[in-house]
Amino acid sequence: MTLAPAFTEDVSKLESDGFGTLSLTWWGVIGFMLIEATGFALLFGAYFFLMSHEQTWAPQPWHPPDLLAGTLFTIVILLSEIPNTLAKKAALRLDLKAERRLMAWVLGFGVVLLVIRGFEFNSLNIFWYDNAYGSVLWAILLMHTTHLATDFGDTLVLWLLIKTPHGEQKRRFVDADENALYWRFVWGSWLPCYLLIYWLPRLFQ
Amino acid sequence: MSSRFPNKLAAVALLALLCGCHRDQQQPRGQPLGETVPAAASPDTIFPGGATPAPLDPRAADYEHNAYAIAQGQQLFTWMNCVGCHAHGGGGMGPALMDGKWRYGGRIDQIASSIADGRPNGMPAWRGKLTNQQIWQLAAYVRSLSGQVRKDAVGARADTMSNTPPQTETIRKPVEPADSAQ
Amino acid sequence: MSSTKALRDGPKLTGPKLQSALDATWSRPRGLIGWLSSVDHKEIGARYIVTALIFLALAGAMALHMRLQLMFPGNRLMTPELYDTSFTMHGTTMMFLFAVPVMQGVQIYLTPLMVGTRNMAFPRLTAFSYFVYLSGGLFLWTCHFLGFGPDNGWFNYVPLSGPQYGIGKHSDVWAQTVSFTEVAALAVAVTLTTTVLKQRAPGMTLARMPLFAWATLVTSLMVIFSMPAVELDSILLLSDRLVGTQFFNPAEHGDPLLWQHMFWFFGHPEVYIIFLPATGFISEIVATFSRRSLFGYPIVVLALVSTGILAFGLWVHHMFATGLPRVGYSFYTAASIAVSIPTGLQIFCWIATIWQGRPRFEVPFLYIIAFFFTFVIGGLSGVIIAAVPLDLQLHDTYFIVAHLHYVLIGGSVFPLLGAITYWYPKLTGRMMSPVLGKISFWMIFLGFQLAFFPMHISGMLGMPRRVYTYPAGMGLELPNMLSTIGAFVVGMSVLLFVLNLIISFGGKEAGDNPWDASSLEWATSSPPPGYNFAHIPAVESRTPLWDNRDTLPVVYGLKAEERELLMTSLISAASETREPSAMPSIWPFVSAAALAVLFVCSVFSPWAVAFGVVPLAVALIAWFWPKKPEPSEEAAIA
Amino acid sequence: MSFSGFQTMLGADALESSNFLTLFAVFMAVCVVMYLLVIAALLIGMWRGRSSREQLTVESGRHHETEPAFRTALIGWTALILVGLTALTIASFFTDRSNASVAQNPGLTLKITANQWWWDVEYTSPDSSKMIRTANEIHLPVGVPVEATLQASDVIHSLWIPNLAGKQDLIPGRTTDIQLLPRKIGTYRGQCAEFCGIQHTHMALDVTVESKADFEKWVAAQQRVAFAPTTPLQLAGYRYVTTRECSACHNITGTPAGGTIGPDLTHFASRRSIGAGTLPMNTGNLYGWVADPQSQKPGNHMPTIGLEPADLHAVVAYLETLK
Repeated sequence: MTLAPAFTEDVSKLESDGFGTLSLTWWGVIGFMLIEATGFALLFGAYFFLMSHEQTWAPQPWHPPDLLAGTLFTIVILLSEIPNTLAKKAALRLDLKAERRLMAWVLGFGVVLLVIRGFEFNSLNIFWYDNAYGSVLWAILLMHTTHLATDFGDTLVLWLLIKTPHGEQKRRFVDADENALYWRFVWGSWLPCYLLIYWLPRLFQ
Repeated sequence: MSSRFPNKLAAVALLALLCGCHRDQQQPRGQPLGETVPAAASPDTIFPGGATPAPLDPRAADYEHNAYAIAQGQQLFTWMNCVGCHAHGGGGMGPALMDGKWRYGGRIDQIASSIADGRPNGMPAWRGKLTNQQIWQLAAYVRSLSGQVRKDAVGARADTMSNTPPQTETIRKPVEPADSAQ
Repeated sequence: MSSTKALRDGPKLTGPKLQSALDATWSRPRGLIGWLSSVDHKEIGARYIVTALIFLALAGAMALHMRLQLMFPGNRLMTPELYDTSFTMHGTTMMFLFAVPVMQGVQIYLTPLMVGTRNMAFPRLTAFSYFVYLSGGLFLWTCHFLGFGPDNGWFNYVPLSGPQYGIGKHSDVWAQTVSFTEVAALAVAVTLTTTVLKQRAPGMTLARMPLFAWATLVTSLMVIFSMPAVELDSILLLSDRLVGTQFFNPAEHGDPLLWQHMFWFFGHPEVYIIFLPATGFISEIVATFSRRSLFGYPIVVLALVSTGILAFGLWVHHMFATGLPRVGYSFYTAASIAVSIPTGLQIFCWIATIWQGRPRFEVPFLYIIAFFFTFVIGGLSGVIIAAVPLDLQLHDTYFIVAHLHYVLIGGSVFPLLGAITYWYPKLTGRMMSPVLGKISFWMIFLGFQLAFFPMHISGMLGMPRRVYTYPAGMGLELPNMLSTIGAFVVGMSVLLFVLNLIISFGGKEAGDNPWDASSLEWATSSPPPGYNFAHIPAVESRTPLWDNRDTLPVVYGLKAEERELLMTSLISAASETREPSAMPSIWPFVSAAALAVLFVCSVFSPWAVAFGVVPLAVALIAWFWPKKPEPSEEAAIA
Repeated sequence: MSFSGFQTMLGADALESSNFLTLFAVFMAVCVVMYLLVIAALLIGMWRGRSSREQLTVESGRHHETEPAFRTALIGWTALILVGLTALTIASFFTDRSNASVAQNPGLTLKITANQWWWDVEYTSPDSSKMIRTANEIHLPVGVPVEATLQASDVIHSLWIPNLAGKQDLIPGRTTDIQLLPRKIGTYRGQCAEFCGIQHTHMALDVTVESKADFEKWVAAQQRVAFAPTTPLQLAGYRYVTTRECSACHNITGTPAGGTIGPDLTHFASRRSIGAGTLPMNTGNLYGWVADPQSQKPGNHMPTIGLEPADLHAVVAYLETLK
């Protein structure tokens, strides 16, 4: 005895594929960013927990991590926000040609960043099996590297997709917009990592 | 289903699963009571070149890649103060155990007989101080120091100061008898 | 794109013609490939529930085996190794493979129906999560039968599970199983949160949402913030055991308590993640069988939210005996006692609803009565062990085993059994037999008391947890004998319940709304069609079906030839946009298989993480890549 | 089924365990009252539903209405819960303070190190010649506050003597402590309460609370060096134990056996149990244990040596002299 429908509102006029909070995948990206942010927060918590046990943080003998690679990485990743923001605006304007060019720029920055990250690993001056300090340093760096690499992969796939005829659909611009949002999370989560790896132990010397 | 399923990885997983089943077998009792180390495997059966060494002792299979035996051996290595002469495998008064050189043979039964009967230049005989099962467990651990043991049967580190790279990272050293001229 | 040309539901296209068009759009290909590529939340939810119940039976059988071992002192039925791996598998399977997945399974099945939408927000992600969960369960039990299942307890404390004392691959298997189940649970939590927030029927404001949907929202947010803790914990343990990092090595600046802090930061919210959905079941069942809307709706919602928040501040009460500073303990005593206040208010509101209504004593309602009798004992024993001086005596004894079973079985499994009986007609279109239902109810209720109440006594008589035997002469013989008998009565009642489930496939026809309930899932047919609602309903009150007896207000205008659902605003649920919904695809299954290979092989060699990522990336790209080249709107990643 | 309560938290034989009982009684009283209230409300609520009175249900079209009395009832219930729980929290804090008072001036200090599946007990004292080392057993003078510092050498254990006090974990890399103030003379049993491996079940320790005089006598006995063997059988046992496998792990003060891995056997025969509470101490059990410890306590670190019968008789004869 399914109830007879009483028609009240016609929703066919509503547009489809909205940006930001009007898109389901935007909420999905926010959900995953929450999960990863909790992961980062817990890893920082572990860092401070291990630190709280030591008389001198960065247990001796301690060779401070070289600042060059890390600082260079931080500068370049912050600069990468410029093409990223422009790409986000282009997506909102549904400007496909600009989007393809700017996303290429973001990918270029991504490659440079991945190369610098390679140097960062051996500028830590410690192995992951030396002590808990070394382990947690490597853990923070590796965790951020997985985020950097996966987002680079996402951007690359999206870039290849918008070069195909699929690029004309509005859906792709919504994806590009959310991809740019996630890139902000990647460099946003790097800043505390940078401080904990490179600067906090130096404060205690 | 059209999938580029990596068969190689699946095969590895299946193999790892199957051969895992006896890796963890715990034998608290060890071999039957009254068993002794075969007298035949004494140092003089080892001579350079030519003649083949004695056939491998059947018990080797129970100890060589058995995680429980290696872990007990690691504990005994510390308890019986082997560290005093051999350090953590790097050697000190006693010879290094992590390199591939074995003056009295690198096979597990030869190492067991080195422990049981002792060796000149200061290696004490542990027969009578340790049971045969403990001697074989020590031999299994000593073999793992030079990377001879499968990586999934070895613990990466001990709950002690980290003195060597993780055992799961040690590269397998080729086993070659040292020149007996020393 | 011209929207006029597309066929849309509405006054001109309704009834059987519309239903046949929607059936074609929302059906999936037949056969094994079709089964593996299904994205229908009803199919995935049912699979979650059935798989979780199978794991319940497996873990339950192990519990009976352990009870036989503990029937009398000095028993040699089980070797110590078998007993250790049995209680570990029992705990791990019950917590990670039964409790959370079954609650999420019911949430996946019911949430779209209750909030009035056609599918989950991310259908393919839900399918992916089921296959990851299934492979995690298979991995754990395969390793158990191959002889290296986990054997250090469901909490796997370091250094016993560390590289030196955790011999062989036992602890790695535990840690990797946790990785599987957490990935699955987190994925489901994200998609449930988005569904509840953005896909409610127009007019279903936050104040009109069913309480089960509120419980789903709060539980999913708790999953998002708590499960990364155990995921990270098991990754740190795996790296300690595989590549020799020093996180938990006390000799190299590490700390065994880091494990406990991170595990219980997840551990305590986990038990509320298992309990809160049950409060959702209770609110729905009490309202329906008291024939009235729930008393104090805002109180219950605030109680849910405050329980969810407070749960994150209690974890140290699991560590009262570890010698941390006493001042800190006093804070956690107060917080642990305070967390019982919101639940006390919920109980008040349920009883007030019964008091002002006219209760009908059907089987689901019986389970809720059993909940009151059982859970309140568990809650009060919880208040007792929240006090430090009491917990120092009671911690890690059978008093705690009694408490946890009272709050988990009494608090979650009883309402779950009531919920299964209550929503079974909606899932299958048939009623469960009330006679068999009542017999299995009384058996499980009385069997439970016989099994677990004596454990309070054996705990206070000095029996610690996780001992495979106990000496004679301590007075433990009688309580353990009673517990064993009770456990077998519970075992038989579960068998009877499963029998009832199976034979009721041929039971009485149920129709759309057999219980004359008030929420939206009873507005569609039983079992619901692939698209759930021909027209998306519009809601004007908390009890839509009681306030619209003959006609159901609906909105119209969604496409019939493409999978489309309606998105509404966060608070007031006003219609916002039409969002395409994902088509069935095999790639979530392939991605789950690739992830499973990566996880399993990384237990044996860390290089598997590097090599395993390649097939995983390929599968994910194929999952994301849109299919039809012509420019019609096509769902992307969903 | 003799019930002598030697390992139960219901035996208030020390300050902390009697505090536990009084606080437990207070909590139980409040909880039982609350439970009866909830169940009574539930039963009355269900019974009212059967009466003919018109209820606020969907059948009567009033399913959204509520009786105003429930608003005040709700506020009353919340107040009742808050008052009850606050009272319990305060009671808990006061008990905490009373328990902590034991720690002020310990008359006796111990150092307990937990190993996989046995307890290493040391009576520390500034004069090292007075120090005692024993295993799986503690003797305490009644009425004297005791402070034990706790350490673990391998995994996490938990020292729990229910008749005397709550449990405290022993964690590798950390030092925790436990305070005891025994009040009643008697023999009790404690057990490890944190899962620590395959033989977690058989990791108990015997606790004897005795008068000050008896305690002094026991301490004097423990400080003595091991007795010398007298009969030829004991001499053969002595020769085996101090030269063969036993000396690798066990220490017998005054003999060449100096192993520190296993329990100290200097006064082994004076203890009440063998194998950390696995078997009560008598000749038959001693034979069974020495011949094959793996069958009594499978998986523990004492290997089965496979002694010849003659050696077995000699070893047991010698061990029984170590009073």
